[in-house]
Amino acid sequence: MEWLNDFLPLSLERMGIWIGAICTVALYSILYRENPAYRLFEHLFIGLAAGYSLGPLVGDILYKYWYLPLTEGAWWWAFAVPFGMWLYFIYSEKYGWVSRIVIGVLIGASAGLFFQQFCSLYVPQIYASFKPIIPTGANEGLLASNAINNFIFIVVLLSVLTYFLFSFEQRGPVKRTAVLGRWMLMIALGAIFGNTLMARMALLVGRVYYLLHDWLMQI
Amino acid sequence: MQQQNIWTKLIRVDRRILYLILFLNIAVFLMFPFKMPATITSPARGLYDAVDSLQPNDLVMISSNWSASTMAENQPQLEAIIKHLIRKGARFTLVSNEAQSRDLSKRIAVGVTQSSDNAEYHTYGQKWAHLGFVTDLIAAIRGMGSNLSEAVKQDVEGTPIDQLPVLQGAKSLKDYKMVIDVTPSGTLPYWISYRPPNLIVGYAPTSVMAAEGFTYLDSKQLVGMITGLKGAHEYEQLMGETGLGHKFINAISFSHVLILLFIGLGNLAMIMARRAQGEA
Amino acid sequence: MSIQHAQDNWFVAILIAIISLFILFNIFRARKGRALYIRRIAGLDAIDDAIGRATEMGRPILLIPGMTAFGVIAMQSLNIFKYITRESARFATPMRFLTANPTVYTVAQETIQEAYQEAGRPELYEPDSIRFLSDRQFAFASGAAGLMQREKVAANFMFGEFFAESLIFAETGNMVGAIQIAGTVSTTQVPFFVAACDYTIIGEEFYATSAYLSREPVLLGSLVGQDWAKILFASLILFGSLVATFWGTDTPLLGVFGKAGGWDAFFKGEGQ
Amino acid sequence: MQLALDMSRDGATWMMAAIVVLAFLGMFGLVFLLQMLSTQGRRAIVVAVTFIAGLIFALEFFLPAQPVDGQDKNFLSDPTLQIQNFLQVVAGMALGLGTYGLLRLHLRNVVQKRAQWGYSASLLISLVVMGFLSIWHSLGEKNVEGQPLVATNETAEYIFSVLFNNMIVQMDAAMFSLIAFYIFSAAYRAFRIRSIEATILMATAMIVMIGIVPLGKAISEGIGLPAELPPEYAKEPFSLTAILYSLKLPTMADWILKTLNAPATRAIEFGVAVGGLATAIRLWLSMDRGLGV
Repeated sequence: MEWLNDFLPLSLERMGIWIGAICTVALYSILYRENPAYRLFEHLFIGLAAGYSLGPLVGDILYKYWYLPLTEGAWWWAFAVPFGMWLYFIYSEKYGWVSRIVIGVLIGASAGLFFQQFCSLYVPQIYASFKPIIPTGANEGLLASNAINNFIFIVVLLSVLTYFLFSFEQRGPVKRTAVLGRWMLMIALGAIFGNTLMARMALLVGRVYYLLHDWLMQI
Repeated sequence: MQQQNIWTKLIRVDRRILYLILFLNIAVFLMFPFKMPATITSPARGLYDAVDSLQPNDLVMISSNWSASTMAENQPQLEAIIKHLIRKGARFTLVSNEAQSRDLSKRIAVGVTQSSDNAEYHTYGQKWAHLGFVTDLIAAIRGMGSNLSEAVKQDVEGTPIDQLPVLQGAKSLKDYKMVIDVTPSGTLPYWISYRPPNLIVGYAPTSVMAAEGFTYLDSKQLVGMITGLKGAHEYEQLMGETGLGHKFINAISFSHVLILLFIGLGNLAMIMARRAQGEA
Repeated sequence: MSIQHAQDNWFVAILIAIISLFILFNIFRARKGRALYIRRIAGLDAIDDAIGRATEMGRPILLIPGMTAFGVIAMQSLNIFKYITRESARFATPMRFLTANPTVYTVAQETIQEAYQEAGRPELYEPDSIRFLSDRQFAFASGAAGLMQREKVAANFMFGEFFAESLIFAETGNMVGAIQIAGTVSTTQVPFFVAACDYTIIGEEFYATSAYLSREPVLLGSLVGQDWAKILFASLILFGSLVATFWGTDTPLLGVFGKAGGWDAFFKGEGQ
Repeated sequence: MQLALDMSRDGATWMMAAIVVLAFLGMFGLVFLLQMLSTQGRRAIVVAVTFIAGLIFALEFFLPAQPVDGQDKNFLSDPTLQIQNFLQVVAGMALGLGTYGLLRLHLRNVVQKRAQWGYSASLLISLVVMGFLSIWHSLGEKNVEGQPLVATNETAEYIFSVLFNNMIVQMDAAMFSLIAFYIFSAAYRAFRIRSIEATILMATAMIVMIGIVPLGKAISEGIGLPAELPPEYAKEPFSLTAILYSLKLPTMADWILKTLNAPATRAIEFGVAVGGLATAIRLWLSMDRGLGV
């Protein structure tokens, strides 16, 4: 019965592992059906997570980005908190519109930042799509097979782009290209699905390993 | 009334039976491991070569943004990369965009550096440091790009940035050679968009994020990538090490087979049930 | 190299200017009363059916923008949810709105309330039906899954940016027999929605949704401008690939179109 | 409370406290002034602040910049960084609002003893306990001139770490791994030869699924396909060995990912980029009807 002694939550470390295992099993129970154990741990989870977020809010945001600059003499930072608190007027019928000023600033900023994202993230991909599609003398070392792949690359890219045209009726060759685009889209989605599977299985493997190795000490 | 033959039953199989089969499948393969070699993919080699060509004391930023839920994938990756950096004698700093990841990645870095033969890494702050948790990654990258000590202020242990031995002579991200993003979420575009231009970018995503990585590999905005647990497994093989990656790969392989099997079975059932219906 | 300012390749500024012109010009045209066409988007027509079914069954509909951070995408989701809420309010079908982002939560309070007002049923608006559960991905997912199971939602609308948790929503919804319509810009999550939902709105269709549903001239005009922009993209890629084929991929001219530093390299002969 | 503690350390910071109080009074006084505006005036203000906020970031990007400390900067670069930090604080206030909403809902459940109120009570208790410990922990980590900002307590730290590492972290991982089960049931149900599209989706998924695991390589080589690309590949890309090599499951999976998935994903991204840009422009110029005043 040595195993039982090791297994039972008789030390702080074992207790921690037991807690983790109970949490895991309780949440897994939703696979069978919704039940009181799942419900309890779901509520605990949300409560703990919501409580936890307050720490970084106070310690990292309010202290680091508000209090520290203030102590360094940047007095205008004093306005950040009351300005943010204008959001709280949202519950007031009379003053509710004031919160829209804050929301407006947030919207404006995210819209303004989008320009840089657009330019640095997406525009270079236009350049990256310039591919030689026939092996000519202009590109040294370009194999016929590479050229075929490049050609397919361009065809797929353009056909999927065609599928995403909305503002006119798709007829004739455009329609056929769009259908091809839709099929290519399905290939891409299938590939993502197949490629993702591994990550998800890895997570489950990690969890099963925790249950079997850390908790039950069987492997 | 058509009798419930085996095929119609199979089509409408209770999903809980599927769940149980999957669970058992993984448990069995974890309990009885055997060895299977990995194919080295070109993105993995790209990252390995990039790290391998670092000079001693080159500075590398590791952006570690994962939490316990993707531990199975990101931990083997981070461990492999840190081991490699130590082997090259490079200096490195970590930064986290996830509060939880700060503690986790520090714990792992401490573990790996402590168990290495290179004594230089045993003291925190000497060859490596953790710069802590940043809430807004865009602001942090832009800030660190112009002035490290202003943007981060202090490291995870509260030491002011300019007093850290590891960062002597480094004023901003510009003085780094490379950034490696170990991540389960969409943080890569931010590094690509807002980093100083001289920094090369390596990527260690979970398998699911890898699909997005190919676009950047193709456009050379990424120097290399290791994909999830499989990538960590490849990286371990390139380094000639054996780590956690080896243990998990079989259970995963055969869960894939199981799913393929059931997709086949489901289709067979559908065809047979249709045929039976046609006959009736 | 990356593009941090427009000067890293002035082409980006020109491109943005052209696309903005396309969009603004077409919005202007649409406002002048020009009728604009929009192709059918399967799935969006099903929204009304889904609401109708929820009404018949007397069960709530569920709106999830997921983990969408506050910004351009979130505003688009809220626009779509506003439409759905307005329709459901007409039949007094209860709704739940679950978000993992506190700022989205704040703005949603306003938007949803407005939707009820526009539907002429302001008395039906209930602040508690809009819920912020947690900003933690899987705490949020556990809460959403629990709520779906307990309230047996009849229709499940997921619009916004999604991450791994997408399948938890979609499979749980499938389990309780909800009609599910999802729309997302997160390419990596589309396959899971396709597998588990009745209809899936993919990529830019997400941005076309509000135009499709509301048929507002501004949105329709904008959509035409977006089409012009895509045609411009396609033409550039074709042109660039031909140049790459016959003059080589290293031709400096190609760098102008999006390579950081490519503009100066071509026009000033720098950086070569 | 924390603020007051620090104040006593340094008398000069009384000044700061005064500034903060003034800022609060000023900002809330401003609300009453703004309240006097007509509906049109209110709308104009919202439109204007939205436009200005966007303009600052847009100009920072579009205006020429000069290298400063190795980083290209213009006169707006540093201010935009400050503004982003400022907006983080503002967005942080929204978290307060979200937490308040959560508290209100569950407090009401408990007070009115609604059905299942026990669960709400457990949520409230865990929220309050964890919130308190988390703030304590977070402030205890910070230090000022070598002194911790707040004295930490060992027991409290221990409870915090149990709640965090043994509960939150474990439940995160448990929920995340549930997806593996769901992916199985979804694939089983959805991947059927029903239509051309469904079949394409299924076939690609199956090839990639098996091609990316080591087993795919083992199977392909088991049926006699070559392990390596022949060295003369560059000269004869269509030799028999090369063709056989390309029939291997890992090669096919890789080819699908690079030659079919990558351009399709890129096309989706282009669409998303253009759609996002259009939405950004409309929001910036307040052209969307979504948020009128």
